[in-house]
Amino acid sequence: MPSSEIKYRNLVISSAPHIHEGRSYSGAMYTFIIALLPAVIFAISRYGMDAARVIAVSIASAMASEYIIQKLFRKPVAINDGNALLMGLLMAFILPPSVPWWLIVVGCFFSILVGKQIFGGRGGNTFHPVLLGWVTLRFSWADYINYSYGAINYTLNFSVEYPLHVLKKSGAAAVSGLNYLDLFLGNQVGGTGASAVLLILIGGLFLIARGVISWRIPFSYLAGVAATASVFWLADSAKYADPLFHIVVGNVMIGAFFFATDYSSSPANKTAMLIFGFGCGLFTVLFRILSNNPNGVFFAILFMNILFPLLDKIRPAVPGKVMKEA
Amino acid sequence: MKEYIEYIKMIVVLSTISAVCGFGLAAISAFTKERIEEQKLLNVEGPTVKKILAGSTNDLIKDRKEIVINKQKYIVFIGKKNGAPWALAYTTDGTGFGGEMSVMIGFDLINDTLAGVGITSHKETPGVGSRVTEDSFTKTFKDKGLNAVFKIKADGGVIDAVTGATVSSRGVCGAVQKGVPLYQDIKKQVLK
Amino acid sequence: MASIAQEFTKGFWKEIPPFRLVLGICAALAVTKSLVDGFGMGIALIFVLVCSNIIISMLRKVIPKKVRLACYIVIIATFVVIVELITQAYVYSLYEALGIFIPLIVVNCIILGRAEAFASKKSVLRSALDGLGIGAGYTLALVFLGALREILGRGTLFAGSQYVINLFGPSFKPYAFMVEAPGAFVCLGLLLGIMNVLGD
Amino acid sequence: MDVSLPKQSVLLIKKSANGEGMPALSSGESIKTGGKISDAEGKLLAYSPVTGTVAEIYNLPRVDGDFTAVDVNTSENDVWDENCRGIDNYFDREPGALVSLLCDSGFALDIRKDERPDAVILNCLESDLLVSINRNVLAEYGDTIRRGLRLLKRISGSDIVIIAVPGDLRDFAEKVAVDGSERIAVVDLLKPLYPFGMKEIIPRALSRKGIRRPLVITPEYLNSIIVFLEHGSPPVHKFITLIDRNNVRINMKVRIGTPISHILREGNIKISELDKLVLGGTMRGKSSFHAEFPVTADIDAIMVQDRDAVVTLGNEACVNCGKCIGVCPNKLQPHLLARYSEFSLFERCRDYDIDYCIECGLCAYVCTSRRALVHYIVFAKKELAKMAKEGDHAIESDNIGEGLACHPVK
Repeated sequence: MPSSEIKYRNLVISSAPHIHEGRSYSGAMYTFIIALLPAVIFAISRYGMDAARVIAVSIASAMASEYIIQKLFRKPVAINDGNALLMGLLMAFILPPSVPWWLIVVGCFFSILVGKQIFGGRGGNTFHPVLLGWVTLRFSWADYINYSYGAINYTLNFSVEYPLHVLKKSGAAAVSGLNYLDLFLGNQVGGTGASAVLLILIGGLFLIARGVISWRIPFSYLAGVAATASVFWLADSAKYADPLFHIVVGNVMIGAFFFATDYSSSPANKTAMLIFGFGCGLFTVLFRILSNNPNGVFFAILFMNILFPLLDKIRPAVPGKVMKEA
Repeated sequence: MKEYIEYIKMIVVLSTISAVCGFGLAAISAFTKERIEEQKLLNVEGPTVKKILAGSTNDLIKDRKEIVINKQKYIVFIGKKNGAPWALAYTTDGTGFGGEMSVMIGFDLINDTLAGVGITSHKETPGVGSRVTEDSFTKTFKDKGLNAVFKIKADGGVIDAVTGATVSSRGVCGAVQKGVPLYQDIKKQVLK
Repeated sequence: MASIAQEFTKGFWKEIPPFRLVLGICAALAVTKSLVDGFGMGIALIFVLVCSNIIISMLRKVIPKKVRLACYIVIIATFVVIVELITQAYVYSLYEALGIFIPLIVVNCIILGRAEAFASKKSVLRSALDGLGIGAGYTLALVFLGALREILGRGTLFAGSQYVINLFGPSFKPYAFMVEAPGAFVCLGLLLGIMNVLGD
Repeated sequence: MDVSLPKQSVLLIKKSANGEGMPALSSGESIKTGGKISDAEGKLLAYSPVTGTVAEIYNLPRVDGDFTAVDVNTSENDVWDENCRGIDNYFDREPGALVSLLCDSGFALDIRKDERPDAVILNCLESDLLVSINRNVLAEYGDTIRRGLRLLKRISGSDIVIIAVPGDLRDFAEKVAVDGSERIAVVDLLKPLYPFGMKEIIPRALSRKGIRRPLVITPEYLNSIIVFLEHGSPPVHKFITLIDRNNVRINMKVRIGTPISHILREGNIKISELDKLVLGGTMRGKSSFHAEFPVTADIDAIMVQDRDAVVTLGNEACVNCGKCIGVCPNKLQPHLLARYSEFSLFERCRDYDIDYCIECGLCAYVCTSRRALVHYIVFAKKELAKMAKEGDHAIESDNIGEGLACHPVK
């Protein structure tokens, strides 16, 4: 029948495949957020309204920044994809509960503008936006985001001395008295939510179980931390802390599961993921031990973020190619 | 032939321009030399001198003397109270962690003691070695007699090293040690 | 053919060096910690640019093509050394603040760029105006960048001169990141982006 | 289920690249079953599956190219064309001559003199998700396929003949593999996973490793080769799976050339606006913009997708999540290929081995950003082919026919 006589003309045309697994980007983002919820509850129960305030301000300013910038850049507004919400939540998690509101706003705005939208928005960021924002805060207001200073005004049943500061100042003997299980359960000073190490770990495992992130980066990260710390520890156990200590304190867990695994700023090839994670762990410990700054996680991740496009060149051989060439 | 003329032209033009520029620069350099030196003294060593020889009533930069000892030239600043010299200061050098450092030593002419020490230029690590420039370190030299052992305590001297900046502290001490023996000669020449 | 006035005014918007031509970025990033530093650098550059443009334009028929770059560099270097000596002798604080960047004016692409692209082809008057305009545009850009970074990073204006103004009072906690080196890149990048949005 | 002969059939004849391929027919002419309906040779050769009179001849664009369509008013009684004769003693002919004879008749067998296949693989896995025709094919054509395997073993010169089947077709495969007391093939049970059924992948899925250059063939295609050799014309029927909007499947035996609208009517499926009609399975099928296309030999399934179930794949930015890399059977980087294609960096696509993409569709299936990855990749491939042609380095496609009962297309 010639096409002029054909009856059904309004059928949908699209390329293959005609089905989809069902996941979406916003779905992944909201899964991230769900994985962080236990730590949110933990933070609010420990620091009360201050934690709620930090989280609320952070989320609100991240989403507002996203909206304003997308309007200004004349891009479709996509604040409901959950990414800005996640960025805000992560920013709140790594700041102490006592930070002033304007600091959070500046940090979030910088994160979204320079960290995310300048690089082209979703999927374009080479660095983790939140960490980029955090770095500028650290350059400018180091005292405000100091975890020890931040915890002074709360009645806590543990020391307000940041374990890594203690390690840096007084050596391994000073931290050997700490109960690692206690630290692991979240009884340590740190970010509003990031100090809940156990809950962060559970959230991370949940993400892996849901298939949102690959196990490769987080576990190679932890392996990198453990391996590097072990080398130092075995060389001089009086001077350097043991690997377990390095894993349970100071943002390693949230860094491994939530920051290093950011889609756009981490490699996608499997081998590259392992190297990336291990590199993050290696540099975390090196920064902690060799630099003046006791906290190495965020700088290590940012540093590896620079390397990731290079690492992503490591790709497996195409099996068909091998076959044809042989 | 034409080629050669071109080459010669190139050589002539470039040489002429270079020569004119060179002579011009030489003239300007000669013209500004004195002023630049003064500015340098005023800005680099001036603040340190003023601090070390605090209490002087004269213009410290203007009242300076150039003194040659062992063929080496020293610029000596003379502090006066009511027209009479009471102290002098000059610069020696030592080696710190980051390289050479210039240390100015002030002497009290009346008691023959150290009036003070100041670091005029250095390349130490900011925040670590650079702490030797702070008053808390330099004031330990003040009022020490000339026979004191200007070494850090770890080396058997009398100076407290800055924690974590042993090498830089050593550098300052070395400069002082180098400077003190010159004092008597310089004093003689200054008061001549 | 562009009118004489245009040779001067183009430097302010159409060909404003760091933003439109993306030239002289090295100095623009390094010396814009405060408005005054930026201004000083700009003035030094105007002097070198105008003088070298005039001389090169005057000599444009004499200089053989094959050795032109060598000649330009000699002339430019001469003026740079003059600037260095003069700032050292008369405005020592500025000399300290600008540091290595005064000698580096020699390799600032703006100057060699204008010499090659403009002064070697146009009349003395036009070249002088071009140098003045481009130099003034560069100064304007540095002043703007310096002011922006100073306001955000220190909360002051005109720091380094005796007219220093504290904009936000003592309770202001400056965004010190902006006066650090990475802040310079971020600021310049944002301004470049804004310039691109605004268009010609 | 057997679909009845429609009143009007549509015969598709693929046009060659230079637009030739008009059939040697005119309106009102009568044609007979098994008769040649095009003058072309080789791949473009076509045979009529029906008897009837030509009603109309026109151009018909399909997603994968331009075709000449011939509407035929069919008659109930098949009359076989008198030129349609089998080849005597074909089994004893010289292998090279047989291969070139098949090629000249429109079949493509990837057997070259210089590079003999090291194994013959009868690929009884389905070509796509939701397709389930091979049970019927093996059940109905078992004897022909056995003869075909013997023939292939002879002309390929390879001792290894493997029948790759999913577990539930084991009995059929065993029947095919054994001829009297002689076993001509080994049966290899595979998990019925996608994309094992693709000829590029199946050698890797086998339990026997180290096969480098296999001859992979589907049972239906093998059947059609034997039918052609024995009767002078390929089979006129095709098995298809009809998939309705609830993914309920009916296997059908259809006369080639039957319009899809006729099949939908017989299968009791209605299609309305904004639904999707897919010719082929869910992963690789091509959507059609109307239902008057005929069944051709390369269609294994017809799927109707409800307007609410239609998946929209778009061009949202890639977020580099790495899912596509994880599923790619050829270990490619589909996200990079698509990005390079999106920004016209086709040469980079080649550097990233785009030629080894088999378009299985798994990357787009898992894509977090729901990007139309396969679409981008296919586009880049076409652009590269165009560039190669323009640069006068036309590359001979070695992608010759597999899986198609050769009638009348290919």
